[in-house]
Amino acid sequence: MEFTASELMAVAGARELKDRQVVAVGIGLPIVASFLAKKTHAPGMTILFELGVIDPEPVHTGVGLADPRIWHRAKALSSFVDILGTVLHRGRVDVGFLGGLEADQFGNLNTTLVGDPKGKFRHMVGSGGANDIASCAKTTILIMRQEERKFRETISFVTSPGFVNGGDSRQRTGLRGGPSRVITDKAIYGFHPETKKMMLISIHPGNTQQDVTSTLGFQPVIPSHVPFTEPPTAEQLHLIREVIDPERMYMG
Amino acid sequence: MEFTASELMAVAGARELKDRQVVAVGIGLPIVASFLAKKTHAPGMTILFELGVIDPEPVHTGVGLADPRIWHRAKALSSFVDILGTVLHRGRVDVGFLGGLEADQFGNLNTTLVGDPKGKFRHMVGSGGANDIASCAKTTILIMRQEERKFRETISFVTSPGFVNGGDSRQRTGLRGGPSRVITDKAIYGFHPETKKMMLISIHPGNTQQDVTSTLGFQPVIPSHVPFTEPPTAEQLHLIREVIDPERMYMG
Amino acid sequence: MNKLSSLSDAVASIPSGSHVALSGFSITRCVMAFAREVIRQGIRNLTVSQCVGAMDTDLLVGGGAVERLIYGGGSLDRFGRLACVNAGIESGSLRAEEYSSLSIAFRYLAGSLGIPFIPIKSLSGSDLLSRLQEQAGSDVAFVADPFSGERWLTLTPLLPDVAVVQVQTCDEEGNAWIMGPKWDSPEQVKASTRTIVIAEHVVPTEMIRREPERCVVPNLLVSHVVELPFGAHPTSLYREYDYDADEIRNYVEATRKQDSWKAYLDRYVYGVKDHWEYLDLVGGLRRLRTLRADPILGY
Amino acid sequence: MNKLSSLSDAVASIPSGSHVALSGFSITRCVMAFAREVIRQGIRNLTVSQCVGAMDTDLLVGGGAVERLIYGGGSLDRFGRLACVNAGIESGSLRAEEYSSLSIAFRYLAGSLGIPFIPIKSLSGSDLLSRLQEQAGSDVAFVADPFSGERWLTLTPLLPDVAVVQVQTCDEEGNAWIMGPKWDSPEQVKASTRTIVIAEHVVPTEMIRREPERCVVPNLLVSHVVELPFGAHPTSLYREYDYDADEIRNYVEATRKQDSWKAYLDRYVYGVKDHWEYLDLVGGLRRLRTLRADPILGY
Repeated sequence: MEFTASELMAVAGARELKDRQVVAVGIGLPIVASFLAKKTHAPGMTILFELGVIDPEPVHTGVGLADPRIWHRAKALSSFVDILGTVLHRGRVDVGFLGGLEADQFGNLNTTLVGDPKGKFRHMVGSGGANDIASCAKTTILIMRQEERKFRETISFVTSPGFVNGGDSRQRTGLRGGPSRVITDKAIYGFHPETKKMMLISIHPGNTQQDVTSTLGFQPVIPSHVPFTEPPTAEQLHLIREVIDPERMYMG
Repeated sequence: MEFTASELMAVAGARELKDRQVVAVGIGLPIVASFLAKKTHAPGMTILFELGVIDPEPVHTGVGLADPRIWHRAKALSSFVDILGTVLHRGRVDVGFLGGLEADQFGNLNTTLVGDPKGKFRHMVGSGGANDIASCAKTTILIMRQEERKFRETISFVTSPGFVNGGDSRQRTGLRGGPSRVITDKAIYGFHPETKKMMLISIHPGNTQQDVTSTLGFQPVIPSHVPFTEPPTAEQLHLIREVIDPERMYMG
Repeated sequence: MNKLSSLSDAVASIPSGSHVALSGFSITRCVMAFAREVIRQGIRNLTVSQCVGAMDTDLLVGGGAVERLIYGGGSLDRFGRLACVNAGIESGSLRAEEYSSLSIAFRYLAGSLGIPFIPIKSLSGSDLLSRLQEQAGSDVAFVADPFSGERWLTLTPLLPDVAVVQVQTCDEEGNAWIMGPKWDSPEQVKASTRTIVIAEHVVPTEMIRREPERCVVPNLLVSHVVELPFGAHPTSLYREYDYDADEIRNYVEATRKQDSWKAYLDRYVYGVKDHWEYLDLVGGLRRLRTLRADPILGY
Repeated sequence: MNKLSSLSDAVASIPSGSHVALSGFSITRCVMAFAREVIRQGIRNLTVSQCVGAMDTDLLVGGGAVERLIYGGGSLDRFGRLACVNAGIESGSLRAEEYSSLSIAFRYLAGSLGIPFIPIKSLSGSDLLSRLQEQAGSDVAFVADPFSGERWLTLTPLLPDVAVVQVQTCDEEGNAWIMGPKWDSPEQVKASTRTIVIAEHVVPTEMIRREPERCVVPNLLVSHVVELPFGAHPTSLYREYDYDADEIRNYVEATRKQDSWKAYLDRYVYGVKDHWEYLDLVGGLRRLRTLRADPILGY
């Protein structure tokens, strides 16, 4: 069955989620990944939106977290302090999804600005809850397209810390957790257990290793054997296309 | 018109309250004083119970703050953190009412134990919100009967601080505010502006200065002229007897 | 996920020595059926915490289940004092760490937020603080405000192993509503590792989704849901039933002497197999229906 | 006490240079009519704070009313970025102190509780923190946890002069209900010296007393109550009306160039005398009724 890169990204995200986990979700592909997991293998998962929404069941897609369409049929509607404070900061979020304008090889993310922060730059959206999720979730999953200049040796601004400078530098900053996966439109990466550098785990069908590495601004760790990413199932594609995002609001 | 000492105490408490003030109230005489003020000269006053009750309008009397009878028709029902945290600790309570087993000349209160805390003692009720109100309200009013051994040179345990050791010792402890009035069944006291010792302000009709001082375990400051306390009005007595406490639950 | 459980299974999930936060306040919303079952099962050496000590805690102490109490004082309102707690404190058999309502609430709040300390104005200048500094020095400490340099008292978070919370309504997953003032329940639940919800009514999740603003306990915190009519008896449950003044007076009377207290436990706790037999003992539906709350007044 | 006020009187109570906390989140529950009136009255040099920057803040910045912004980033969701805020940051004309959602929420929470500092895990290891240490060093500081000795970042409380909060329902005293998620509104209101409530509906206090658990803003915090239909337009108000996508797109389009932005202000802000004329301008009831929320869906 034919599928798009976005569909594979959403499915790969869903596969990382386990039943009964607590997941902090942003708009876009993470919503698709989370609802897909919840509607398939992880019905007991809890989905959180930072502004105070627990386990919604939307019937329409929304333009963002502020859109009441995606709060529909929530079990609880509360507040930032409730979700980001008593759940996330209290250490109860198993997985947080993050995206960004730029990422480096240690999974640090920039959503704040592009250019020279001390000189000429363009300001973008900043953190929202992203820095909080990156700092406090047990693990985070980065979902972003692997376009030119998105994965860079050095990023303009660290909005949300990954493994900081690699090695144990994140722990020395006082943070636990850290990114576990980076899911792009070309491949899936983990992080090397010691150096904490991005490490290729699987390549999406239709791509070569060259396709993958040529669009990164750094050299990832490449194990001797790198399998292809498992393609989506027909059921997964059906759910994405007909149930979760029929208007293709999130899938672009 | 005839009236009891309790009725005069309630009326004296009500007179201390001004319109638009925020008042933290406990069960008993303070409830009568507060509702009396609210039904007469202070309709814009806000009445708080520590467990999360704002501005109730009970139609029945209750056995304590835990009795749903006194939550009736509240405008807001919330929590300890809401009332004692975001109102009291935030510095928004103008007046707190307190009572106790024992008080000393600096308005320190004991509700914890009688006897020798290091030896043989009887444990009573402890603080509840009393210590918090004594520490954080802009002013407090102590209402208690002037029975033998209730007002003592030294009390067994300081549950709720008044002016600590007098003078500026309360401020040096890091606390602002402090008690403004002590209302007993015999007299009303303030505190000397410098020494912070209890100071006689008025004597209830029917008592002599000797009646007043003979039941105190210390010598209060006595100004050259001490007037009699103004008696309750017929309207105040009507409200207490027919509207606020018809079953004489609080007035004993 | 369905977490419906019997009371006995829910109680059996708590090892002796656990720290348990209880939802009672004086004579309202107390987890009385829970306390009776804990005593029956012989669970011991509990640490119990609560902003204002209530009848559930007093019964647990009187039943020998409690080693340590962290609370802000308490009573049974007009009915009397916490006789079992007080006796334990006076004899030294109970380790009681006594705070104020707000200082316990702030300790739960800090626990709920995952912060390691919280500043507070309360306690300073009182013997409560000097006692705590002697007894439990590691939970209270002064620190210089890093911004102004002022000296502030700070408290450690409370992080109970289990919160046990009596509510009016929840679903089988544990999403729960509390009617009336919530006192320390929200922070207790969010500070604790897990929560046992005891509900008068278990309703379909569909109903929970209709009024999501009311949800105080989200199911992600909950390990067990126990549906139990009159689970707070003889204390009250706002909008469901009033306190049973006669039975509270029986309790207070019983606490006056060792003999009568033993007889009380034998009759009301050990003498019944479970909560259903207890309800029969106190008069069954014939008696309990007289306590049903007026739907307008809520009591 | 009746606090009903016109929008213009409520806005006139705010001196230039005040710190104002706004209730918007992206394109929902923004105090848009308030922002338009602030610009019309020529109030300037405001400090504005908000967990997640929203359309109300962007308009105020674009209208020249804001000197300093304390926020956690923000956008207009799919419609675009906060163009006026971003332009101010890029040119240096706006002093922006940029945090994360939780760090602003914790600063409001500390303000609401009257505590002088609050520890947090967020921000460490990021350039957000290093920027704040350069810009606003006095609001972030590391301190040793007095219990474990661990190094923790702490933040100062936010204590705005006024919170301006859009709600669905309140009474004339200001007791207010918020339907939907409340994001930072409860803590903003409780941290601020006083609150201006902007409500779609003002109802009798009798109705407030019927569901006291819903009251998010107690009247003791409130200085003014403004009843204003469609006061959040073109942003949405859950259970009342949807966002007006066309008008948000007009706004975003206008922010692209100086000329078009000036024309936007002339038309939508300066070109109308008050909120009623604004509602006429955007199509009056004929247009606005198409935005009315479906009573089941709430949008």
